[in-house]
Amino acid sequence: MSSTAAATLNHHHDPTTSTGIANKKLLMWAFLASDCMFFGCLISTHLIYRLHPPPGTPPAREVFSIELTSFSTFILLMSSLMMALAVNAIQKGNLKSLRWSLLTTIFFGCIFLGCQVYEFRNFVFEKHLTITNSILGTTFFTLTGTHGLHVLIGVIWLSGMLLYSFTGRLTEKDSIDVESMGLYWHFVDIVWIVIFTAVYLLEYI
Amino acid sequence: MSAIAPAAPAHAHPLEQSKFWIFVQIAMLLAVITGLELVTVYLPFMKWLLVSALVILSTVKFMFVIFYFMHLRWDKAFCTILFFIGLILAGGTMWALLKLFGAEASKPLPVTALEPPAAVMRVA
Amino acid sequence: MEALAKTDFLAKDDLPEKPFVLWRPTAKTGLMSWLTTVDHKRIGFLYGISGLFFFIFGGIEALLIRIQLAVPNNTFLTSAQYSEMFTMHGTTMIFLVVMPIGAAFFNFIMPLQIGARDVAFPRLNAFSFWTFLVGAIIVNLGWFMKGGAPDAGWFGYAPLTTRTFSPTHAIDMWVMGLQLLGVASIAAALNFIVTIINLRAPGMTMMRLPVFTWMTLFTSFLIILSFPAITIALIEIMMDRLFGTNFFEVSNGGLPILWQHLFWIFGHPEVYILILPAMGIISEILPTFARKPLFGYPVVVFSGASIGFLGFGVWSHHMFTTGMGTTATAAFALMTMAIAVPTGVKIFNWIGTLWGGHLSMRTPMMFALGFLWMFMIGGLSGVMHAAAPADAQQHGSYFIVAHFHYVLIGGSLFALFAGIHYWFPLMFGRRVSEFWGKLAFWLVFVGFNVTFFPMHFLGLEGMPRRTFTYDANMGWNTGNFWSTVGAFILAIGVAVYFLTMIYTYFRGARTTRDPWDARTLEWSLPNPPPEYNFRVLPTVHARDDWWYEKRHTQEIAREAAEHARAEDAHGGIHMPFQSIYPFCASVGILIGAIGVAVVDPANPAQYPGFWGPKIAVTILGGAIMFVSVVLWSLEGNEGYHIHLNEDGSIKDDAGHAPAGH
Amino acid sequence: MRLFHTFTPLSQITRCAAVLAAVLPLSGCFWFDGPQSTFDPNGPVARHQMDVFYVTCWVALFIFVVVGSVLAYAMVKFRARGEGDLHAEPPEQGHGNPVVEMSLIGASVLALVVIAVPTLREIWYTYEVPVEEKANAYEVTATGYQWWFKFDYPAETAQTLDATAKAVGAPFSTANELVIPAGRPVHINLRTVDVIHSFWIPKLAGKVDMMPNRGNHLWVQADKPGYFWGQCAEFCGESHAVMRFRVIALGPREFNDWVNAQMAPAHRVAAAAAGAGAPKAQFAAYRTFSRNEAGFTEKFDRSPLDSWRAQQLPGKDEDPALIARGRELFSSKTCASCHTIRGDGYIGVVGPELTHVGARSTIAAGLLENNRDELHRWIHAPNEVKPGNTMWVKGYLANNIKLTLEDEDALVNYLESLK
Ligand code: HEA
Ligand code: HEA
Ligand code: HEC
Ligand code: CUA
Ligand SMILES: [Cu+2]
Repeated sequence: MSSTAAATLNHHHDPTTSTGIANKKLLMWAFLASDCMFFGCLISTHLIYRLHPPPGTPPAREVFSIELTSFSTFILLMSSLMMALAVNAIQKGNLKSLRWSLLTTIFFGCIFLGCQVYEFRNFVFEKHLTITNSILGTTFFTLTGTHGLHVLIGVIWLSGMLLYSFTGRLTEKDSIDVESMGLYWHFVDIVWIVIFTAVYLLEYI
Repeated sequence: MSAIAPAAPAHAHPLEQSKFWIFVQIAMLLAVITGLELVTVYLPFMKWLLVSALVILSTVKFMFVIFYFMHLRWDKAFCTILFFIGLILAGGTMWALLKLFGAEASKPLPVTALEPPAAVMRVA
Repeated sequence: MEALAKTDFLAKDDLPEKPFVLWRPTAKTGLMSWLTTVDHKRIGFLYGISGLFFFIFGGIEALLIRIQLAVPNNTFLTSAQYSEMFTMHGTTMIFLVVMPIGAAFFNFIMPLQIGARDVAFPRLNAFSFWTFLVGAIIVNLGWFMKGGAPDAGWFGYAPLTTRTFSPTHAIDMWVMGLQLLGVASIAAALNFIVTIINLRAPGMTMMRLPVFTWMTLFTSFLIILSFPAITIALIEIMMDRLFGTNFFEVSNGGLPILWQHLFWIFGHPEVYILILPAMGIISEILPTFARKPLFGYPVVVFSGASIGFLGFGVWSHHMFTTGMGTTATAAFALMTMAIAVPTGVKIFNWIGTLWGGHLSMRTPMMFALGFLWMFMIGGLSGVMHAAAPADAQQHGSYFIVAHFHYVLIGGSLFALFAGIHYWFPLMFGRRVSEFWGKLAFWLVFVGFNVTFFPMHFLGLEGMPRRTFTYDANMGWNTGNFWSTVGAFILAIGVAVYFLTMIYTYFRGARTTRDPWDARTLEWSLPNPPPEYNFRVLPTVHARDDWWYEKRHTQEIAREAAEHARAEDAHGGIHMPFQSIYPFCASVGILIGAIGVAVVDPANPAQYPGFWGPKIAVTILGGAIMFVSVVLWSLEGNEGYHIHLNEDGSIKDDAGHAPAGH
Repeated sequence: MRLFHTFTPLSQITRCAAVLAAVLPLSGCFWFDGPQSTFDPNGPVARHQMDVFYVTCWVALFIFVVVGSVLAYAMVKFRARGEGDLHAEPPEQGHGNPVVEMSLIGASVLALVVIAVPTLREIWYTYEVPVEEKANAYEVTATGYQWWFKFDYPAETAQTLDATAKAVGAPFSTANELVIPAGRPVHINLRTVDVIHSFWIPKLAGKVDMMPNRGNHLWVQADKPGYFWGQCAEFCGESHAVMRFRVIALGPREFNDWVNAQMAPAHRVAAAAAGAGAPKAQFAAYRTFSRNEAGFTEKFDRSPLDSWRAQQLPGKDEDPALIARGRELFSSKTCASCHTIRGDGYIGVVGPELTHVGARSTIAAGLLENNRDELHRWIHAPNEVKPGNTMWVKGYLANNIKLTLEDEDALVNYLESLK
């Protein structure tokens, strides 16, 4: 590691590894490849059951509220932007900017979660779509809930990192930690891009 | 990836500076595309056209995020390969599953056939 | 030398003091050293021992099955017990025996083959092992509970596994256990991928990797890409069982066939997860004992990749009888046949390796040649299943049982036995007796064939699998009888094999470095290998690098001396600190999993809908895990330096003193 | 510690050993023509499937012999002999030969084409009744239950009276014995009411699963009249192993007679005859059985089709009073809540229809021969015969059914009279 402490860091090359890709980054990308299969199967489940909905299934478009979902989609996109800026900041060693970016990311993440909680409550209590009363509810809540769980984990991770940045031990050298966290966060975002299209928008066609 | 990669070319500092604006612009673009998608679903066109439009639009969003926000564009190609292995397999599997379940043989039974046939009372 | 310290840790020398909870354990012997170890060799050893331990379990279950089936209308086991036996036998053998023994080799051998000092994430590696153990415990918990052990078959087809048809906790434990085994496998596989891609010694290009390392890489890819499918399937069945969702609830439109698809999307790659490491081992052993490089190395590597890739496109061949329709059936039949081509390529290249060699018939070679024969039979019967119309008669019959035991035992297990025998001198510095080794081989070989060959006929004569009894008039008596006899011969063979190993471990003749005159880097090490593996990281010049080094000793010695100086100048050999937190995290997972799978909610009559105890235990486990993970990340990936004396022993001054002493 | 406390005594092992020693010399007797052997196809579907099997088998054997010979040759020819050879200079370090490899790949592909062609052809052939035969096809519906099969005959409309004495037509149903016309394609719809089962008549056709929520089907055709064994082939719970059934293929006349007999309501033994014969007041002495004991005699097994025919004939020595008592017990002991007996007013749907149970050659899903002893064995302790079965768990245990030996005798006589 000592050799990397040179004046400027090249964040896309880690000389201690055979390929020049940092171990943590490689780990994260491999994990995300795996997560593609994870969400792929989960989304498939939902779509398969949408192919031939059993009679009595509530019509999805009457349950969904596309305005709310578009709003939270927008929020998640913006959080992704802030995350990208956070990575940029730490790579320049700019802790202050990092903190602000992280805080905003967390804030947006929380808004997204809040919207989701609101949406779920609304579906259950107003629209009478529960996880048990129809297959639509089952697959919908499981899919979006699992995604929400990913967001929640992301928010916890981000918050941890934010706290850690105050210990003074987070430096430019550790930018890879922030960067792999960022990869995770962006991935959660792109999964939502797919869900937004496949689960919500398609119902309106 | 076959050999130890030589040290990357000199540090790309000008690029680092401009990344901020790249990111902001992309975020705006993503927001716009999302808006477009929202409009698309209400358009009175053929279904297949709308579906393909949606697929294309979200693919574009997807690609922007992974190549810019997630730095694939600036990173070693191996990261891209790695991720695409998963992405392609997942996509292929989804496609196959939807085909399989969309096939005629996979239509679930109509509900009436599910109930055990009622006993007919027969009095001789 | 840039690539000196390739693992992701920082040497502790220049770091500030840390609070009490973040102390790093330093015990090198005793229980604590095992619980906190991050050494890939020790972890490999742990995997191996656990795998062998469960092998005895799975084997005893198999023997009980065989006793029950020895004669028609037998009453040795009840039907319920029999179902538990084959379910646990299949689950144990696949997830708790072949996979962990494979992982043992990945851990122990692979880093040595690529010239690394450890895997990329040593603590994650420990976590993988402990979580594997937790999963194994959870799966087996049922033996000690009222509800009994899992009993729905190793692929647990819904809706038999839903609450309606399996109301006890047995299935909950099966589901939870597999879930954790999946987590453990994925974590381990990610680690191996990064290690192989990133921690290769200088000069170790991808096309110089030993084939076993290649197969480790492919297997790891298969793991990370196939396990998510079963994870989803298990989540869905778990939701159905716990929260009453409708994934497989037929009355609300659930489609049980979805379970089959998700399971086999995982399940078929899984069988290649079981065979690819075996093929890697064989590709190491044959060249060594033929004293010739592997025939057609790039082709063998590429065919490994194609097997892995094609393996994702054939899953429905397990579902030919589910009425998928003609087109789907035809497509999957053709895809399945296509896999025979790359597999055949491997067989041909192995024969090519033997051709023109000097075959020395030592025990590992015997097992390897046994593998060639037996795997060929199993593979060919696999191709017979691929012909879907013929499979309509074979599916669910003993013909299938014959097929998969030929590939699983004749394939995977033979290769693992060969590997254990082959690397035993390296791992423990002792040599296994040839006489006892060969005796074990012949017993296993004969016993195996006597057990499973008749099953081909049994299946074609219509004997269904998973049946606890059969009538005497079906023409199955003789076949079953011999099968049982064979199983006992096989058991004796296995016993001889392991007793020999145990004896050798304690009493065997000491052996020198590289007793087989082998070809790959791991044999350049003294045995057993020191904790830091390589005194100086090697520079790789050729594909079979050790073979090359043995023929260019002077050049290598010069290089090594240079590197040693450079490394010393960098502060010596970097070693990662041990850590207790991976273990703690797994303990948390254990508690949480027990909460989810075993603990009952409070008496619903008294407190309707109150899930108190269940939630409390689950949360407790989750909290322990969470805290451990936080501490794990706070303690940082630090390490220490060691400096070596001339003879390779560790100088105990420099930087070895643990913090706080 | 559930594993350990229910093991039956070790004497079982001794018994095994003794039987094994006896069985040994018999080896090879049954290899190819056992009742479920796929080597003995009795209809076009099974025959076509067997043809594919033989193609794959010969190709596989051929490959095995060729590759095996080369391997064996290499093992012998290149083996190092003696210690001296081990330390000899290593052989030439050859690395491969692209020409050889490519041609072997080509050869493999060729071999696979040989398998693939018949495979594809038969996939389509076995899936559905050929078009030119469609009109001639007979239709039945098989429904899997844990652990028995129900067979409905939608083509046959039985004219009966309903509760309001109005004439209605409805298809009849039977259980566990599928009677089909020989020489005609039979299209079987496959349904299940609970878990996955698989419908397999090895001599007539390969299996197709009964999937919940899916409308699977299968077609078979028996060349000539015959009696065939069937078996559930997908693990479906505790009694999967004993979820069997029988298929009886009949010539056109006989099949017609059978259909007509089935359409009639339950047979009644004329009470008038009662005075004449000497009624047997005491109940028969029934055998006792041990767990898993085989449920049929050798005589039955030697000519099952004849046994089936014999079963169709009206019963002898029937005791009308006893039968009437059985009929009464059938409802008072709540049997009627699960079983239908047309004509006697019993309309349960949970268990097999018993209207003509006396005319079946087997009971308990093909497991036991249908005679008084075995029938008694079944209603005496269904769980001994089929562990965990519904009749025991949801009937005997849940309804707390207690039968005396006299009750059982009456029920046996009643059920046997239902020809
Ligand atoms: C180590 C594990 C392993 C391996 C390697 C394989 C390898 C193969 N398997 Fe097997 N299989 C299992 C484990 C494995 N299988 C298990 C556990 C089950 C049962 C699961 C259950 O139901 O419980 C199963 C079930 C199974 C089925 C489902 C049967 C059914 O339930 O109806 C099928 C169907 O196609 C199949 C096919 C194949 C094929 C085509 C291969 C091929 O990869 C084989 C390729 C090898 C060769 C062909 C031999 C060597 C090649 C040559 C000598 C070259 C020339 C040959 C030709 C050109 C043909 N397997
Ligand atoms: C790698 C995997 C693997 C291995 C190694 C084995 C090994 C064996 N298996 Fe198999 N088996 C499966 C995987 C495996 N199996 C799977 C996946 C299934 C399907 C399950 C399902 O249907 O769900 C199955 C099913 C299965 C069945 C079918 C059950 C049924 O469908 O009803 C049978 C029947 O004979 C059987 C037998 C055996 C035998 C005799 C061995 C022998 O090789 C075992 C040899 C080992 C020993 C005998 C242990 C030796 C131990 C000692 C010597 C120690 C002795 C110590 C004391 C007594 C204290 N197995
Ligand atoms: C809970 C419902 C239930 C009750 C009550 C019940 N049965 Fe059954 N019966 C079944 C089921 C289910 C089967 C099929 C069992 C199997 O083969 O797995 C069956 C099978 C039978 C059979 C064999 C039918 C065949 O063709 O294989 C007979 C005879 C029979 N029952 C008689 C009786 C009698 C007599 C009684 C009353 C004492 C009775 N049943 C009570 C459910 C019930
Ligand atoms: Cu029904 Cu097995
Ligand atoms: Cu498979």
